[in-house]
Amino acid sequence: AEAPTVFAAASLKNALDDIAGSYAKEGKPAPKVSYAASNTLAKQIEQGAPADLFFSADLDWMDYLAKKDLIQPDTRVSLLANSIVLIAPKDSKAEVKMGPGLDLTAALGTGKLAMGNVEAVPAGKYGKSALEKLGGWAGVKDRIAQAESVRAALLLVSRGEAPLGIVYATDAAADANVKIVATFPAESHPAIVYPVAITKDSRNPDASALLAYLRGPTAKAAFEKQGFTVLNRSATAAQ
Amino acid sequence: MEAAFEAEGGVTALFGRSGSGKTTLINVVGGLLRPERGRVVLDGEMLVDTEARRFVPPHRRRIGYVFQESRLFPHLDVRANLLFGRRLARGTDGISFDDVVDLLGIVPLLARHAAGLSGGERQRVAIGRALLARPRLLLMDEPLAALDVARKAEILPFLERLRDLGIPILYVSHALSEVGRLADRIVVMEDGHVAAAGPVDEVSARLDVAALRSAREAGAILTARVEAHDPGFALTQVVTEAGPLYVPLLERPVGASLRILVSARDVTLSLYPPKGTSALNVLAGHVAEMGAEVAGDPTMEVRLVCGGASLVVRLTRRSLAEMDLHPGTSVYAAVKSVALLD
Amino acid sequence: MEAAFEAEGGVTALFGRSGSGKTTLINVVGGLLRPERGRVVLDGEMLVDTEARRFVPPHRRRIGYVFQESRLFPHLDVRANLLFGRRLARGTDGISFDDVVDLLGIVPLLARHAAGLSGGERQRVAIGRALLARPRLLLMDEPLAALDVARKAEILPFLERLRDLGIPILYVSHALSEVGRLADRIVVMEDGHVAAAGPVDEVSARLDVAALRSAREAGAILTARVEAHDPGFALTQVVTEAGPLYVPLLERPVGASLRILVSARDVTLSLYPPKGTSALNVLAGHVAEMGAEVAGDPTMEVRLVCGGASLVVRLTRRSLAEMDLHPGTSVYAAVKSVALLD
Amino acid sequence: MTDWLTPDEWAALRLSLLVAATGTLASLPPGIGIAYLLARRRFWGKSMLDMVVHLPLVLPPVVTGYLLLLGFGRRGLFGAWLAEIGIVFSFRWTGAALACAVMGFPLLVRALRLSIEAVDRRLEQAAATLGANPLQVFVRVTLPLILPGVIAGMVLAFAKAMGEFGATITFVSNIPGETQTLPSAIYTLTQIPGGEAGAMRLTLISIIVSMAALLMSELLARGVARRLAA
Amino acid sequence: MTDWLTPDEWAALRLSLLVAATGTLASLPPGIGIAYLLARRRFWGKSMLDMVVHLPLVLPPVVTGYLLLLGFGRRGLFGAWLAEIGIVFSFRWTGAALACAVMGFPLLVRALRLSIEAVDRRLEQAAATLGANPLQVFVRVTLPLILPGVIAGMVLAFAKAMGEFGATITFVSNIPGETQTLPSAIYTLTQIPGGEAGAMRLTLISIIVSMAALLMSELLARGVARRLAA
Ligand SMILES: Nc1ncnc2c1ncn2[C@@H]1O[C@H](COP(=O)(O)OP(=O)(O)OP(=O)(O)O)[C@@H](O)[C@H]1O
Ligand SMILES: Nc1ncnc2c1ncn2[C@@H]1O[C@H](COP(=O)(O)OP(=O)(O)OP(=O)(O)O)[C@@H](O)[C@H]1O
Ligand code: MOO
Ligand SMILES: [Mg+2]
Ligand SMILES: [Mg+2]
Repeated sequence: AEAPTVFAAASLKNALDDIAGSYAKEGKPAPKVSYAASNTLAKQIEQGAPADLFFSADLDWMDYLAKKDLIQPDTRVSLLANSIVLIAPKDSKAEVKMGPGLDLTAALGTGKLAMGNVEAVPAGKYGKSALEKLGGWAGVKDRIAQAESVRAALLLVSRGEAPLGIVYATDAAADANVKIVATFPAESHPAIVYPVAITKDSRNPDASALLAYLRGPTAKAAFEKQGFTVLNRSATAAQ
Repeated sequence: MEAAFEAEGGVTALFGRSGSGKTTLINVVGGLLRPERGRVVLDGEMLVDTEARRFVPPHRRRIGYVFQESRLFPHLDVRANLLFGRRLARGTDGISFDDVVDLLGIVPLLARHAAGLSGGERQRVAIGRALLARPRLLLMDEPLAALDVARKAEILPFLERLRDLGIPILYVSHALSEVGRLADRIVVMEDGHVAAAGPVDEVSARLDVAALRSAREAGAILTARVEAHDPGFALTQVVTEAGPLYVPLLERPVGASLRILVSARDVTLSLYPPKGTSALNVLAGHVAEMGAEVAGDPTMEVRLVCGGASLVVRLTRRSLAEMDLHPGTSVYAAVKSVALLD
Repeated sequence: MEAAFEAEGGVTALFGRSGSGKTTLINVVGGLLRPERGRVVLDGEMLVDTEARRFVPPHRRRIGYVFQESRLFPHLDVRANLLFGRRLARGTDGISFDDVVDLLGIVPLLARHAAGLSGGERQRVAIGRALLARPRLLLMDEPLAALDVARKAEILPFLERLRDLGIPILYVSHALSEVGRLADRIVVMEDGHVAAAGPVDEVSARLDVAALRSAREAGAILTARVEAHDPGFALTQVVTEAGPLYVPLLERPVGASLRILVSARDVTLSLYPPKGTSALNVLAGHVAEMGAEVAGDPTMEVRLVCGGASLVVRLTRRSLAEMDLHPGTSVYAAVKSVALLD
Repeated sequence: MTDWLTPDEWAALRLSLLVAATGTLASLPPGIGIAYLLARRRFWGKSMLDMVVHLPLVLPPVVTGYLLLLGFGRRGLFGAWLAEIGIVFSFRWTGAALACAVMGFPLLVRALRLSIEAVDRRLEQAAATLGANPLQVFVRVTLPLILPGVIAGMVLAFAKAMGEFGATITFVSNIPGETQTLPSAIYTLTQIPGGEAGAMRLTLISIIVSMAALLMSELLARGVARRLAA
Repeated sequence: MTDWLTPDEWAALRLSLLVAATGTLASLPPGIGIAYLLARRRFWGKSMLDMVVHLPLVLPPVVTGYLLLLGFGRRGLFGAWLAEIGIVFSFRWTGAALACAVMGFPLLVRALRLSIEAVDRRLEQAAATLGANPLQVFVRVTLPLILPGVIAGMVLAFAKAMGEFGATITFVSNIPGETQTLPSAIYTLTQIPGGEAGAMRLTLISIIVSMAALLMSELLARGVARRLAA
């Protein structure tokens, strides 16, 4: 059978490449994975892209397709969760008391707070709502360097351009030049969820087998190795 | 700019001072300029007629053009430049490639690139290129100006042969001597209009055309017939309406007709038949017309009638006074034969 | 290419057939080409010395250059072209702008763009541009080839004035007559080397220089001194070593010295003193040297000695035979005065 | 060799070369045509044409890619129509080539136009008097004279194609072996933790390829220049 | 006017114009210098220089932005040193201008180089014989003759600057009023569900600005051409 095609958020590349490798080792047709920004992939699927699975980095773009009836709702799963953390260059002396009344202004000094774009990049959106919830938003909202991706935000901190940044725990763990100053409490922001679903137009019979494998134990180990929390929760609709 | 003239085959010389409109005129003929008003007819074919809104584009005119500034193709070598138009022209008639390159002395240049050529070399290649395209009419804008006299003397007979092959030529030049023996008709331009036009012997003997006079090259052009050859002295005797003349040996059969220029300045007048002189050619005649006296100019032109033809002579006003010349005076005109074919 | 010659002020004419290396040579002098070996010295200043690895760049040489292809700046109008070098040259001496444009007849062109000019107009602007840069030496590569005879005749006296102002000129031309009265020295090039070089009267009377002979422009150049003026007939009488001569009226004081060209073809020989002729100037002398006979050429050259100077005469071999000329034969040379300053 | 590139990366390299070469070559004929029009003719809508040609430069590449998706996607305006006659761009390498061609087009056209404007038209006139019709004049005189511009334009377009990913990834996605070009692969690697090393490796390869193309073009151009000037 | 643009969008437009104009103008002098070297001189490392100039074209913009960050960031190789003499790029509009200048540089240099190569060197020789030293020759002859190339190169660089965001956003991020240029704003909008309308509006504005620049350049070029040919 023809290998299924997966449209996946770029941040999943490490884990999915591993999983695809072991999937192929079991004699199954190795899936082709197209990595790009979730919004790009969603719009391509809307235009008839030959994707069998869509693996989004946030709920919004999955909902976008669901509303247009372009995924099979019964196959949708919220597979992974992640958390966001406050980071600083590894030689930084910055200390921050995480919790309500959070104030980053002192730690920032004259510097900027690096984040993904607070309207477009998922990590940026989560970071903004956490700051709002904890009361630190007003103090920093004019001092944010919004990057085009969470990776770019990480880079800004890693290069010492910005004294503080907000990124995923998974990214922070992989960069030796930054240290985690604090982790945002899970209840301070909407659940950071990576949903996956089979597309409406998928004609590939192997798609559901691949989806099942993604929910299986081998995949779980691979996701966890990259720092994700595996939820594996079926969800029918978005809120 | 206004110009009206007719040229029926043969060579038409276009004279005029710098900036008088010669290049502009032949650009119109070649189709590189659209006239505001006017008509251009070639071989009975209407090429341009502004009233009928007709304009035949240059590439359909088959009019060869040797430009004042050569315009060789810099991306091609000399051979490819020469063959550019050859390939486009259908048919196999016309002059052969070998003849052309031999005559123009460009055989050693064939593999060279256009950019490395000397001024004279460029111009010779441009002449060859235009000829090889088998034109119905050839426009030549001062083609020989950059050449030395010897090279000119070699190329002129070749152009003569072209004329005899039936290719009409419109020839821009500053030197009457250059086209003297070539041209059938002369068109003299002044300030963008035609000052004089007509058969070469008529126009060249006119004393009133300022452009000719100022050219200091005035002269008369005579039609001649080959009478006899004298290979020992390398001379040919020809007969003109003005009388018999010796010219350098010609490769023409007895009976052939040709044209020769007798420059006004090459004629010496005397009242008595000269004796023991190196002037081979002496013609008897009488003064027919006296030119205008120009303040500050020591010379004047005089038109003689010798037999049935006119000669123009330029001489000093002082000589004129000393010899007491008037219309009707009988004179002997000594012409150095070497001047005939210059 | 090999060339060795010296030129000490005044005008040096560079002769030679197309492709003989004239442009190449003056490019070396102007600094546009680096010679493989050689030296160039101007006013005692070493401009190029390949052994000492010296090479003064062109902009520091102050050598004006009138190119064979004019090279006007297309982005400037005529006035700006003319003033290009003017602004760069320090000092206020030299010819005035107004004088130059007046003389060259380019006043009506000043506001025009270079691209719209006729061939002769371009060349005149190029001459003006080079002059106005106040050069120490002027290189001119066939500057007058594109001009009509009348315009040439106007510009030549101007160049003469430049020479008299002390600007040396290296002048490439195909026409001996053009530089006859201008040049002090002649360098004849053949196939990339110097065939003859020396004072103009010496070289021009040599019968062995093929390039001169083939130029059909051979002649002798005489040094003359103004003796008297005759404004009535617009003539000036000068005295040469060969005898007295009439030339067109000169604007030179009595006693001034000048040079005149007596073209070989403008001299008529006779064994007896001519009478009642239009030839004003008759010089007595004897045959000194006979040139070589060339198969197929009806003419031959003969060198006369008239007084203390040489004259070259070209006449037909037939006349030679008829007159029975030999070295030592006494003859009379009739020279049409109009030929002197052509 | 194979050691330092994964099969997917090899595929990306091969694909990038194919896409860049195809895009560059395919855009040459229309590029020459449009450059000629812009350089030589006056017509109604000329400014408009000029603008459209420049658009891919002005727009963020993502927007260009999005517009291509709307126009040439399976359900797009032209895409649907072209699909009927068998030309499919969407999510094929041909689409990547189209994206590259479009992105490189303004660079190509400008170089060509600049060269055409510099051609001495008196040489074209001379060719016409020798009997060459306008097409022959163009092929035998104009084209050889603008070869330096053709080479320059193609180098720019090729280099751009080797670096282009914004429009490509948006238009045809990033499917390994199908539409994943070298720059898309590099981009993906910059988006994941620990991807930098891989990104740098691929970047080096991309530089080497472009360097080779550039050197080749310089040699070609030198040959042409020698022919034109010596 | 103000109705259809938010204050942030106004700021983005103003900033884009500032950044594009500054980047283009600032890159002109070094662009002319390097184009001259590439067109006229032979020297060791010429191919290398040529390659470096083309690099921003070959590299994905994000990589270029990354390299700029490494070089000109606060702790970058040159950045740290420049900061000492008061020149700071990071998170400033000057950094955006630098990114645009770098991205447009290959386009500018190519256009200039092509024009310089087309200059008739015999005219430069003529100027030298008239006493002009090499600098005067360049300023009074070469430069006026390559004006069409200067204009073409600046148009390309300006247009590119109006569309560039990959390198800009990576290098100096996306700070409204400081480094958020029009294309950054557009990009952000394309990332938001339902952002298309806003993106299209900003895109239109960007097109209008570039169109105006293009028209102006064509008028200028026509004037220059008339001066050169008439
Ligand atoms: N495009 C133009 N714009 C304005 N005037 C022009 C243009 N082209 C030619 N002229 C003028 O028209 C006149 C005639 O030019 P043309 O080139 O026909 O002269 P010509 O007789 O060939 O002169 P020459 O013997 O010097 O080559 C000149 O004064 C020239 O300056
Ligand atoms: N770059 C070059 N490469 C090869 N040959 C050259 C180059 N430049 C000049 N020549 C040759 O050197 C010879 C001398 O050229 P030059 O231009 O000096 O001649 P010239 O005496 O000025 O001739 P003309 O009177 O025709 O202008 C010519 O045969 C020419 O073809
Ligand atoms: O136009 Mo880009 O920012 O080089 O892909
Ligand atoms: Mg003319
Ligand atoms: Mg020459």
